[in-house]
Amino acid sequence: MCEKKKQQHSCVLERKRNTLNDQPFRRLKDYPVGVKITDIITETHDTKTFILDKPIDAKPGQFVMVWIPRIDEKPFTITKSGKHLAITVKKKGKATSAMHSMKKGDILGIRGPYGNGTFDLEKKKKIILAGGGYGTLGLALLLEEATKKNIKVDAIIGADTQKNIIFTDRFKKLGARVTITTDDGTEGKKGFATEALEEKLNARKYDAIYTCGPEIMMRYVLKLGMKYGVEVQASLERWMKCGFGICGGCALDPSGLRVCKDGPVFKTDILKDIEGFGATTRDKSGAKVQWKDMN
Amino acid sequence: MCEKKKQQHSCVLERKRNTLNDQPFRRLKDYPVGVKITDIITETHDTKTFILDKPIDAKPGQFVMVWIPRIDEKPFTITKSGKHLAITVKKKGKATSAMHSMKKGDILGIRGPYGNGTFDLEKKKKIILAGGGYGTLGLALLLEEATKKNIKVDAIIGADTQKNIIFTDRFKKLGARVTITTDDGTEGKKGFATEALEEKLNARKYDAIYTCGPEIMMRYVLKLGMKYGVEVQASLERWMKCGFGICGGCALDPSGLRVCKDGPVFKTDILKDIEGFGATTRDKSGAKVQWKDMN
Amino acid sequence: MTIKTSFLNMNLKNPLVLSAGILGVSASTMIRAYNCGAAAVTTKSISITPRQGHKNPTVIAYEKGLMNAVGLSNPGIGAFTEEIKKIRQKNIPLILNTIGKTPQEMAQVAKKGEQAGAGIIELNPSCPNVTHEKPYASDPKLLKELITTVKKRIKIPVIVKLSPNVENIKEIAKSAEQAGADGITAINTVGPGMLIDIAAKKPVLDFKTGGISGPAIRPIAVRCVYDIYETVKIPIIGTGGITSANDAIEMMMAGATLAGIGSAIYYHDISIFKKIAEDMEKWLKQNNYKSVEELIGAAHV
Amino acid sequence: MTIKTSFLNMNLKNPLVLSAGILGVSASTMIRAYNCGAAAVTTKSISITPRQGHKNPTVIAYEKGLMNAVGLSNPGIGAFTEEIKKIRQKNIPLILNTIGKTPQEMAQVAKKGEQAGAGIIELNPSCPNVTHEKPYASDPKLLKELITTVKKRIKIPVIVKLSPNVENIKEIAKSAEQAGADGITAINTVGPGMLIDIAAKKPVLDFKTGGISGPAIRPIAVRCVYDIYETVKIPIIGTGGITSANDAIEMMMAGATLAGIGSAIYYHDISIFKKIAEDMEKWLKQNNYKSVEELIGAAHV
Ligand SMILES: Cc1cc2nc3c(=O)[nH]c(=O)nc-3n(C[C@H](O)[C@H](O)[C@H](O)COP(=O)(O)OP(=O)(O)OC[C@H]3O[C@@H](n4cnc5c(N)ncnc54)[C@H](O)[C@@H]3O)c2cc1C
Ligand SMILES: Cc1cc2nc3c(=O)[nH]c(=O)nc-3n(C[C@H](O)[C@H](O)[C@H](O)COP(=O)(O)OP(=O)(O)OC[C@H]3O[C@@H](n4cnc5c(N)ncnc54)[C@H](O)[C@@H]3O)c2cc1C
Ligand SMILES: Cc1cc2nc3c(=O)[nH]c(=O)nc-3n(C[C@H](O)[C@H](O)[C@H](O)COP(=O)(O)O)c2cc1C
Ligand SMILES: Cc1cc2nc3c(=O)[nH]c(=O)nc-3n(C[C@H](O)[C@H](O)[C@H](O)COP(=O)(O)O)c2cc1C
Ligand code: FES
Ligand code: FES
Repeated sequence: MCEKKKQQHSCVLERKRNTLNDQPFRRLKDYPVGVKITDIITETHDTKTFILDKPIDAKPGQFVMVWIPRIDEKPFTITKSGKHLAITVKKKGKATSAMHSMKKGDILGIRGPYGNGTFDLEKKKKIILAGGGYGTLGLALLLEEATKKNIKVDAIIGADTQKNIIFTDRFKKLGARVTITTDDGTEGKKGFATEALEEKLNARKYDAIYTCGPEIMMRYVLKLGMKYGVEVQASLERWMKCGFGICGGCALDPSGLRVCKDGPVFKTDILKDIEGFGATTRDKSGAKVQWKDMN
Repeated sequence: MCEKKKQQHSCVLERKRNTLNDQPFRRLKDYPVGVKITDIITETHDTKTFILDKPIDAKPGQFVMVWIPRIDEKPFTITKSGKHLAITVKKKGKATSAMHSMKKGDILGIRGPYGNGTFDLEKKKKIILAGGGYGTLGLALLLEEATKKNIKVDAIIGADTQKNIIFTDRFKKLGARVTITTDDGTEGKKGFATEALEEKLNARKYDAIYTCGPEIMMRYVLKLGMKYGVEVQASLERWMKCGFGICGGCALDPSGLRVCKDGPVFKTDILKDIEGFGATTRDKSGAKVQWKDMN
Repeated sequence: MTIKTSFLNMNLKNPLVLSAGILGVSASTMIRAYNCGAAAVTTKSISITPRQGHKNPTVIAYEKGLMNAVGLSNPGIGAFTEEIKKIRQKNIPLILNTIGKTPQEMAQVAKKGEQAGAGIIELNPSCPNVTHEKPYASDPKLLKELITTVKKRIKIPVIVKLSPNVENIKEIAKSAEQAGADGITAINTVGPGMLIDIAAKKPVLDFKTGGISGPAIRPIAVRCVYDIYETVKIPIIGTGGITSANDAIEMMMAGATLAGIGSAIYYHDISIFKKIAEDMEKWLKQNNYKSVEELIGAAHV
Repeated sequence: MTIKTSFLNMNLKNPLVLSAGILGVSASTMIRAYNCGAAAVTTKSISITPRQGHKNPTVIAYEKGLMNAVGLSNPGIGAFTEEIKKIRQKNIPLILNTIGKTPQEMAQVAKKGEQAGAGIIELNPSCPNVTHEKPYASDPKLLKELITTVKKRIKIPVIVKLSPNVENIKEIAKSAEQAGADGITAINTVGPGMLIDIAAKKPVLDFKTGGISGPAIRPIAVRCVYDIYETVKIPIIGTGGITSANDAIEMMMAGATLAGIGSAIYYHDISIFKKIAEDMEKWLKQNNYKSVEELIGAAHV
């Protein structure tokens, strides 16, 4: 009845029934919910980490869809899970440039976490990571989890040149034995990350190789894994619209597996059957294109 | 992937996610779901009990909305809870006549149970029931629960004449001390149920009076309860459309309490303030009318 | 910070109003809604003579919303005058929703309602649950005639409730404004829809089809309000699927001055008004708003 | 008891078909849907030249359904021919959904699709997510012209996908039949709707509005199919909010020959086809049906 004198009777009745949706402010997984940027950290000349006012419980390899109001919505790997979601963004085109000009307190819309195919550490004792370019980001959360599980981790952080090497300190702090490679030799070993990887594989036995980077590099990592009999887990990128498995834009041929929902991480058994792995992808329209024409 | 050779990989993935709604055939509370009549029991010359192929967990006083496809949808008290919902129906007008011509295997649509205001037996040790006419139905589930709780029950079953006396055997089997009254003396005591009630109240101390019957009778029961200082709980009837508290058709003046959702059972504190209790109700259009013009 | 606001001639304790047809058959339930936090209440659609409406089932809930074909049952303005008076005695801001077969009938109901003390008249030319009556709501010309007829007879503001089931709601809203409507309520129920029970093999509602309300239709309501706000200057009551403070704020950002609440009562019962008002106040404070009115149309900037 | 059925020139293992725009961009996902229990698959809407569609967000889920404004992105019939061929190689019944700015464009797409091996052409004159293109779907005359133009060019059956967002779907269905359409698909998405994020104060979808699909719209789909079945003799694919065997049976009882499944994949993933087919079979057996075809239109008796 909600009148004062009868409050007890009526409000007890009503409170009991008021259980369906007690959260006044919607928090949905698949609807972009605007949250504040609480901090921005500059990682390299073209890469920033955004700390967001949103708790998240993510598995290594999972990503979020990030809505930059009025600009676009794009997938980003989760680089920090817990009380504050963090994503790390390389300035590339329109959306990422807009993000780079944002300030603390500005709003980004987040949905996710997405991805059922995540990095799998089960029964692993000694592993090696191979990150290429800003792909190294995609291995950060994995390394954290491996450290928690006392897994021994070797990590190769590769890039074309020194200024694009990222997360070295973070990786070292987490206890990984880090090898740096640059194509031009401006930092660490001169050469490709995959060359350093083969050396390691020759020297030691690993339970698995985890990789994230340009697909052409990951294709080579897969080859090495198969050659040395070590399982490869690779985090893939495709053009994404829905992020939750229905638009079909991110599907792999010929399996029809979707990077957003069945991936983004796949293991050797799936990777080896991907048609055009390292060579082709699909653009926004769904047309098959060469990777080199995308960038 | 759902192909045979890859089934393991794909179907494990998919089964995990397939949790949202595993029940293939909708079972909703507030949507009439067609169920079969599994049995029909003739109770009196004009009253039948329908046993339905639907489990229900009901509190005494609760009712269901029963859809008679293509005819109408009407509220009926639950007279049996558990594996098989039962309702007991007096032939009155169009809907109940249609029901009386139905056979085993025919379909009725059920939604509910409804009613948050139900008969309350808390802390009661010795109680008395007063049923008038087919209103006695409304006390059957209450009596079952009282018996389970070892509460001592006296019951008055009243009607105008012998053939309208109902549930005597059921009440006796459940261990109630039954007094029968008929207005014309064709069975039991001659006179009104309320006269027998006053005799009982004079003779003994009860923790509460539970009543269901014509509203004019319940109004008299309320008076007696107040006179003898015994709490009254009465099950009310109003014209019902939604049954779940939004159409407003069943509201009481001046509190705005709804018989369907806040009731159908109310106690002395509410009953005593109902405007026109025993005299007026509202018809299908929502207009206030005299009870005597409804039947 | 204040969540007090105003709508036409009404000063309101908050921007929440009980929508038509939910609980609005008698004074008692509308007074209860007010006591439970509604700032204003709308009556059930009232006609010149009593209407019995359709047979049951008239209201059901499916997984995502409600569906109803009540058929505009109401006691008629004669008997209803008593209910209006009771509400006015308590000084509760009252919107009288009216229906009728002709503009003249609706004007008559409006006139009687004004005399009994209604604050605003809401014309309902948009109920999908009756047949053989002129569909004013999708014909700008008929709608204009209706509005001018009613406006001529009464002094209190007249608002028009629009149906989302039209091809161009902007056009309809524009002609309502041009005809002199003082405000717009959007939206009435969506569809209609139909549900069939597979055991009985029959449509469930007696009228077979019914209008959809509740959370399912919120995006449609938000879109309509957004479109109407872009088109007209008169204030809007946004209604359709609001069940939380978030939803009410969203509707206001789309352009609504008030947020109408109906089906939410099914989901959270009558105290939902209080809850939403409190949550809105909290959110507005947290986000440094000075007045709830700053929300109106904020998504258009 | 059999759940095998047929639709126009197709013999099908069950009455379930993948709806347009869900997974249908490449052969691989359509083959997967078939392997997961779909009896036939519909492609994404294909145009004569590639379309990039709108920017993201293009698809989101709200509490009760999905909302999308993908903007008909597709690689164009040229590139898509390869995908059609791959599907035909596996003998999977294929419905090619087509869009175009003019009837001639759509006829061209249909012709190329027929040559590549599509079994049926589904015309999509009803997508709400693009502007500045003629709304064939709500204009019976334009619709007729479209159908006759396409019919003249190809031999395989042509079906038309209808929008629920029209004032009289019966009229539209009737003119489609009169123009020679071999079947009807109903419904495309509802609304459109809009959702606003209150922190960003902006409509969430890049196109601002989007079509609603999923459980929220099922009653509208059922009503449309029921109405269309009453009006025409050509077979119907009923699609809209089906997520269970109950829903599929309900849609068939309303008048559908096949049940289209789209958004359910969001709720239950691709194996939902198998699950629904199995559950339907169980239910039909329990209720002594001999063939799934007995369900078609059963609620009209
Ligand atoms: C699962 C996943 C996780 C990702 N995680 C991160 C991350 O943690 N940090 C990060 O900086 N980036 C990440 N990306 C990539 C990120 O989404 C793109 O950098 C971003 O979309 C570029 O947006 P833009 O508007 O700035 O560029 P645009 O202007 O859209 O494009 C710039 C160029 O990049 C190409 N491009 C854009 N998106 C993609 C794509 N999805 N696949 C292939 N080519 C593309 C375009 O074709 C164009 O040539 C991830 C992508 C995926 C699929
Ligand atoms: C909470 C509740 C529980 C009920 N439980 C039972 C029960 O267990 N067994 C049982 O037999 N009946 C019960 N009823 C009454 C039952 O719903 C009516 O008998 C039934 O509606 C009559 O339907 P009809 O179509 O046969 O009659 P109608 O043709 O609709 O009407 C016959 C006459 O009864 C009057 N009437 C119908 N419904 C009502 C009503 N709700 N209130 C007042 N007058 C009415 C009509 O005005 C008319 O004069 C209950 C009613 C309520 C509200
Ligand atoms: C049971 C029910 C009855 C309704 N009756 C009326 C009515 O009589 N007149 C009217 O204008 N709208 C009526 N409506 C529509 C509501 O006022 C409102 O416009 C619609 O339900 C959308 O709001 P909601 O989602 O908050 O319920 C009714 C709605 C419901 C659910
Ligand atoms: C993400 C998405 C994309 C769609 N794309 C198309 C399309 O390209 N062409 C089309 O005719 N329908 C398209 N539709 C509509 C569906 O085919 C279907 O008609 C609608 O979603 C209703 O069915 P559902 O509730 O089962 O999804 C799309 C629907 C969704 C959800
Ligand atoms: S992004 Fe839509 S299916 Fe993966
Ligand atoms: S029957 Fe609708 S409120 Fe009680």
